[in-house]
Amino acid sequence: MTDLLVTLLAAFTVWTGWRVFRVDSMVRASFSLMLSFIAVGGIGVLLSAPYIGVATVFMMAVEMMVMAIFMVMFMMNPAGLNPMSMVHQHRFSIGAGVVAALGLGAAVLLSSPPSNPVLSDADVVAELGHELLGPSMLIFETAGVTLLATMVGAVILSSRQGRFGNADEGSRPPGLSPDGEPAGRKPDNGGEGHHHHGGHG
Amino acid sequence: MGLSSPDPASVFAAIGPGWQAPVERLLARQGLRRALTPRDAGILLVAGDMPGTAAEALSRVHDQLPHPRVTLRWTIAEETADAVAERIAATWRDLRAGEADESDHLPDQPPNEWKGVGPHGQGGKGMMGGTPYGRTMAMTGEDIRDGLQLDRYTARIGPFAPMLPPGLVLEVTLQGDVIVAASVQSPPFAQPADADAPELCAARMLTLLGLDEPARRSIRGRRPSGFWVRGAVPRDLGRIKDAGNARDRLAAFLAGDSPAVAATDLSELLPGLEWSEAMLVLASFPPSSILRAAPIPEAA
Amino acid sequence: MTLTIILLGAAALIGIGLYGALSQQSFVMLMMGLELMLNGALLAIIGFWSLSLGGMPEGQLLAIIVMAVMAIEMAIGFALIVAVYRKRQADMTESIGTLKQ
Amino acid sequence: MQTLIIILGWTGLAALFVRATQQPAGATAPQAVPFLGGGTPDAHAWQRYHFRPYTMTLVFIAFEMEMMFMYPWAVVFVSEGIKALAEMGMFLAILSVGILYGWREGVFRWQ
Amino acid sequence: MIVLLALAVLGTLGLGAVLVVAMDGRIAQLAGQFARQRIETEAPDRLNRDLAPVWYLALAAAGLSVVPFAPGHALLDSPVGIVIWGTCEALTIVTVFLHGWAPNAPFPLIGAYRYVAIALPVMLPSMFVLIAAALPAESLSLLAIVESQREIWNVARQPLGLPLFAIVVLTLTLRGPMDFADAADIATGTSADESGSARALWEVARAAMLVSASALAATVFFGGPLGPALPGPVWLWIKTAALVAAFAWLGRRIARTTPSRMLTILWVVLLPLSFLHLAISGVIAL
Repeated sequence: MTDLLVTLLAAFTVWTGWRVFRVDSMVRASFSLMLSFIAVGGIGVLLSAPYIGVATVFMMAVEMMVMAIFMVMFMMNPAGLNPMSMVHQHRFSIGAGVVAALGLGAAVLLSSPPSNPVLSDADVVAELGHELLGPSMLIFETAGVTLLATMVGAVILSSRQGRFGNADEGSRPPGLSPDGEPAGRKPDNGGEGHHHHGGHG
Repeated sequence: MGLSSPDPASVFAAIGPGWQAPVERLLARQGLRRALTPRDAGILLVAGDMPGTAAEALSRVHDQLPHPRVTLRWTIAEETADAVAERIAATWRDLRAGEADESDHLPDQPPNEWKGVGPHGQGGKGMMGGTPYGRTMAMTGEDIRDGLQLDRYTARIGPFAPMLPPGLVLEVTLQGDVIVAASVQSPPFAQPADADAPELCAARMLTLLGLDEPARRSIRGRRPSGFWVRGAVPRDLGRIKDAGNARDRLAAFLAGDSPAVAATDLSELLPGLEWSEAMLVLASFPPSSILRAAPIPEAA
Repeated sequence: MTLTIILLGAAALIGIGLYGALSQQSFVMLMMGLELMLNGALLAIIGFWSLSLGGMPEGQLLAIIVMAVMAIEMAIGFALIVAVYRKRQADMTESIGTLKQ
Repeated sequence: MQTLIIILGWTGLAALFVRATQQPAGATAPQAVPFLGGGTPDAHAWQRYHFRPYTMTLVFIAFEMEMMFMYPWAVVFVSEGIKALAEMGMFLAILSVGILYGWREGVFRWQ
Repeated sequence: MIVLLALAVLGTLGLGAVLVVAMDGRIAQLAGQFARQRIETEAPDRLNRDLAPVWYLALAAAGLSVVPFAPGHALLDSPVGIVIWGTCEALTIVTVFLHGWAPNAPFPLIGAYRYVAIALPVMLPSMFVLIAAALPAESLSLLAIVESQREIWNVARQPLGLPLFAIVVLTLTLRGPMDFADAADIATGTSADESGSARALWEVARAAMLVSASALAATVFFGGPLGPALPGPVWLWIKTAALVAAFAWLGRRIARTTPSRMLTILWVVLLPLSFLHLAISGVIAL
């Protein structure tokens, strides 16, 4: 029974993963990828990894939501109203993909990993918690620093207003009244940037 | 409240010149519900004599109501609100019994010819070309707030948009939900001073703030209740010389004053604002000052 | 048996992801390919952890790390796309080469 | 396994309920025009949508990873005691620096 | 037992949704809408349009399934109950987005994106509140969270939790101050171009989600099925109904600010508050 469900979910995750590159609509592509992750999470739940399985779905739902936003933002024809194909080196890519899949598949079939299933009564969440606070404490705190670096990097790269004012002068929006202050984002930001919530002069 | 509450008649109002105040007061009554979109309505209430320029828009809104649907006209000033409410209730009963319906006013034609073109019959060419499914695709352009040149979506909104003053047709260009360009295609319909009544002005802002019940109370002349009402309006929104900002004006409306606001050009006022902010700013002006603000088109 | 099925699924996901990452001209679609490969890795880790490693806590930690890598890859990748688009008005992989000047 | 079957079951039931209550959708061309208060659009609404708080979403997905560590931490919090409090406090303090930086750069509002 | 619990979830969801709609005074209105024409917009995404309400209802049911109806008895007796609930929250955002994306119309699209901008950061206070509730229970299971409240309810032990979670509930159910998806300035937003049975169905799904979220709040803050004399499910129903009424009342009374300002408030005020909440709860739990 478990085997059957695992097989179905594995087939589903591969199929939805394939759909990602076959559908025209970017929203459908993103959420197809999300379904692929959900199926992986489902396999995790089946294989007595409740926390990792459910958390995969949780994290990936959020990340694919963000993915969809950016896909729609930057792709031409985001809804796939016209059918489209934006690929290069197509044959080579197909070949590489097939070779990788077949090679890994052959390795899987030829090797015989030891069978040592997780005990069904183990409290895996608590074990993970003790691991995080004990032996792997350094990994945990390093992850914090890495995430901090990611946040700062993402802000620097994507935000246009830098530390010393906007990167773009000269496109100031018109004033709210003929001689009023400019509407929209103000160039004088910095520490009190949050005070202009809507950003209106 | 409760299981026994009856089905209020769902009315989408197309308000003509001079009828804003009577219609707003009418639809705040018990047993009537003002739909914010024709998709939610069964009755189209056409109040007043519509100028010829609005006829096509009226037909369009009419056709957007789902079946079954009925148009009611309220054009005679002598007909009291009570009488109209009766008429609406009777029509609503017929509608629910399935005894009334109207067919489309506009011909059943797509906005552009497109059928059968393209490899999938979608009607478009290449990546962005042609008119897939009867419309073109938006193209990129300058942005006035953060410089990412993403798509500009242009549409004419009004004259019967519930969040705009009746009669106002705005051609807006949006990038995301920020207005990057706006021009007045036709000014709002002239309304008598009654439409500037503070309780009506307050109700319009309260509706935008998501306070439907307090808005109805306000129209009925009672004190609207709600938490964080003034505070919800951003402090620096819609500041006008000598007339404070939108929050001050809401406070004045709630206190029963109707502040005089100098005329402001909408095509300069709106760009750069996010859509909900723009609507709050517009609602914070009494209708008469928006009419003065909109340029009068050259005599036809 | 179960482990074999899971690992075959993971291999297929990695293959599809590699195809996507190599073939897509658009940056965002390329990132989809990367995510799909990481998805395959995640699936393999879950399978190994549960069926072959006897539930070592380090296995779960590794799965979390893979997810963190995905999040970081997405955040930095999209930030980069925004930066490139701001300069070039394009999100093609080719345009990043011209950004270096 | 039970978890999975129950959730799939709810999804199936919801689909049946929706199928049973929904009428077939359809419209004539003038009915199908998106509602714009009587106005008309130039183009399809689907577009390269300029989502304004895009930087916020990037900060969000990085920050949200901390949840992955916090759930197992919560389970062992009482048994590990003050050490758990200190370690998570440090972790959150590190991440808060990122939030403060983003706030200072004004990413938590419409760009 | 499982069948009984499944029926309890189904019954609670169904009757609860009817109760929510009745409290809004809209039973007859929605019943009438189910018979009206369902308009299809130009070139919609039909698949996602039809799936969005299915997901919404299924998420409400899945969320309610982790709630224990009697001490020790929940349909989804998972060791990670609150993570499952968090997943339901995350997928709800996707669902509402798809609902606004599918019609290919401007106002629904604006509503959908606005909702995503607000609902993503709302997940943070939600997770902090639920994790804080898990601290004294030493488990992510809602059964354990109920057991940990035998002495004192979390609403007293973690006073900031309920107000923070109220914001989450209002966001998930698109109500009042957090209803950025269906606001008046975009002509009811994601629903603006939906009519007839589709419109009514979305309302029903919202009502079901309110029941589910209120039941979870009752479990996490008010001890769920714990109470004297009456059997467990009855206590849960009483507490859920009271919370449904409270959330609906709050939703009608609090004004909604602009999305940009709400975004700032979420990150700058509510996120530090949830840090504070977690710290207080942690110190108390030690």
